[in-house]
Amino acid sequence: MTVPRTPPGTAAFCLALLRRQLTLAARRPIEIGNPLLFFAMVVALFPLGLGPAPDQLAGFAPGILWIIALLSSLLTSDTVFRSDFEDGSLEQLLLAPQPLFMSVLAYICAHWLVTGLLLALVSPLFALMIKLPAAAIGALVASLLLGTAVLSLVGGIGAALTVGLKRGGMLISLLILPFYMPVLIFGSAAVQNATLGIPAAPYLAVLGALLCLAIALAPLAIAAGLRISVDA
Amino acid sequence: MPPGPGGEALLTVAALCLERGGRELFRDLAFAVRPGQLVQIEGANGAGKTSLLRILAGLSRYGYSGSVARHCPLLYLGHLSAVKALLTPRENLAWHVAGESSYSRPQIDEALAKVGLYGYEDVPSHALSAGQHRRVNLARLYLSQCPLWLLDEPFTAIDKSGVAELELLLVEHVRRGGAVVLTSHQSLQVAYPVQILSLSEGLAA
Amino acid sequence: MWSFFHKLGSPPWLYRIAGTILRWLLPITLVALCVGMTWGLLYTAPDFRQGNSYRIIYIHVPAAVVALAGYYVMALAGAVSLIWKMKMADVAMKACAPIGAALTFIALVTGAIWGKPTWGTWWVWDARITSMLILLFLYLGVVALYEAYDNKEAAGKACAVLSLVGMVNIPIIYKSVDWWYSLHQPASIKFTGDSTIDPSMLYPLLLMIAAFYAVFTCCLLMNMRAEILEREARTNWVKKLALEYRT
Amino acid sequence: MYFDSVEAALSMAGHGGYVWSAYAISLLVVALILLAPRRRQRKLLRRLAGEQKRRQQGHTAMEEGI
Repeated sequence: MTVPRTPPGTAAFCLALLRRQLTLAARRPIEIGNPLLFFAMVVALFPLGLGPAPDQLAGFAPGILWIIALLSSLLTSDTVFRSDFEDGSLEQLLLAPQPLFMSVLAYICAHWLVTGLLLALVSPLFALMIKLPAAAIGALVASLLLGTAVLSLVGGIGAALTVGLKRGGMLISLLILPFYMPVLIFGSAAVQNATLGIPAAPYLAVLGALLCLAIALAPLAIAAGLRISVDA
Repeated sequence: MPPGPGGEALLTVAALCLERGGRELFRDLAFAVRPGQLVQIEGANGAGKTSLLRILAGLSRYGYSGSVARHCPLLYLGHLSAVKALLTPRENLAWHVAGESSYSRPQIDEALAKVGLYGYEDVPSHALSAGQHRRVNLARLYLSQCPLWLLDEPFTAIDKSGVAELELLLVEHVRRGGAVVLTSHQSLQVAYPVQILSLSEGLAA
Repeated sequence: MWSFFHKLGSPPWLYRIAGTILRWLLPITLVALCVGMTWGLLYTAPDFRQGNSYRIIYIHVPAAVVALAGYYVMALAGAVSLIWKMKMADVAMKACAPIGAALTFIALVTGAIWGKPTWGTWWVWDARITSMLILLFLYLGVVALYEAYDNKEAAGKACAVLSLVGMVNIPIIYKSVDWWYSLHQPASIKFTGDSTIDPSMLYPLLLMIAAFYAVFTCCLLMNMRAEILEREARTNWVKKLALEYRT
Repeated sequence: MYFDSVEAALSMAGHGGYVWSAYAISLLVVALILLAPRRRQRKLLRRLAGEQKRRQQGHTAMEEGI
């Protein structure tokens, strides 16, 4: 008889999950590149639609950058659980002895690392392209770092609720876009303020508060949504 | 003589009724699974075998009435193999989402060798066949320490020798004091008493 | 007490009691609605600033108030259905969404019509109107999610989760939209001071709010009755009911 | 009544169109949401009654040995 093995602790399990998700993402680099490419292309659309006048672009830049970041996060959130649902991994995850709350956080964290974090890091490049004043770039990166994490968490709720549906793609946008609005308001306000030379810190603080709330509550909804989707 | 079933129940089911689409699949199902029991669920297509197994595993949480009590960790293998095509068999087992245990590399390699995947440890799974995917999944049985196994059609897409090995493994598991509940269309060729749970008649001895 | 809850979970009992309540509530609702509307339309003095167009307040405000309250009713029913697995709470939750969406729609349309003579434009990105628009999206999201599921029991649970998420989010959305509006508010548009409302205008407003609550309740009960029948279509009591209906 | 005549009530000093159309649309929507469940219920009951009628006919047909 072999020595009985105990299940790994929650932290170890979540780290393994995180590593698994990141490895999966790294093996399909095009999926990581897609949101960034989307970001670049939509940024190019705005001068075409609004005209190339730098002043005009600069005025809209905070809102434009934030809306594109929001859309690229939205477009990728559908995939967070889908492949795991289709190959049966999700069932196994639900049966794991570790709390689902934490494992779901690991999934969302992996999603944020390959979308939100990268978006925030490359955003200064696009910001310069549409003439965002250089003074606001710090605020842009900081607000995107905080805000996209909230977007990933909220997007996870939509993903969990629609993962069992064959045509979930459009539905997920209808479900979660209303919940994205506060993040958009505070995120773009932070950047807007920075362009005017007003401190952006208060809005970043609000985004941080939203993030805390989302970390505390969103995994509950995601876990419930996954249980329903696997059962349906 | 194999050790007879006995000891504390690993799983108890009471007054279980299931209705799907206005049709009653089973009603007032009551049984207990004890260490040393090898239970095969039988029934025609659509009799509710998979539904019952999912209820036992805890994946189905509503739509039925009655109670299911699980007293030990369990391992559930469903229709889907839960094998990620982008990961190698070794990675699939090392980072398995079921979170049963953290296995060492030799343990994983040994289990993979036992299911006939020696030499395939580092091949990306998308290069493997459907049967090999099933085998990666079955390797979990060699690693598992869970006393209770719930297996949904474990013999699907497995070749003849694989079936024989799997049957041996199941018997070994129940002899060690584990229990197995499985659904299958073929009858088991094992030197061990198999209890048949027929979904039209209730539990037969 | 417990037996009452037990009865609430019983479809035939709920169906019957809802019918009894409706027999009384429906006429009262219609009378209150007619009286309130006539009162507001014909028997109150016009506002000294907005003239007669302010009479729209007697439907705009009640619709908005009840639409918002309806979301909370829906979310609470969803919570009950998730926590206690009560099927009838599921039914109630599902029945709320279309009514809430319709009331939100009324509030938005009357708001737009009111805006034309008051602000000179049909649509203003005002904090409250924007919030109502988002509320409409939230309701439609619930309806869309319910329709997308084939398994109606799972659909109920999924919508319950979604409406609970919405309940947590509504205050955040409202506050953020409010704040966003104060940030961008052009100085020219400001239509509500801290003026107190005259009692002669307040009483019909209160009556209309009560009437809209009653409309909501009636619709809720009727929707629930229809939904119960649909879900219980194979049971004997519904078959008996169908027989009685034929004769 | 506040207004002197029906015409005055209809025109409401120029705002009549807005006020009356707002009330009309609201009444229409309220009527719709009040009638929709009733229609749904009637339709369902009629369908169920029809099903039973068919089944009864089937039974009598069998009893008569046709």
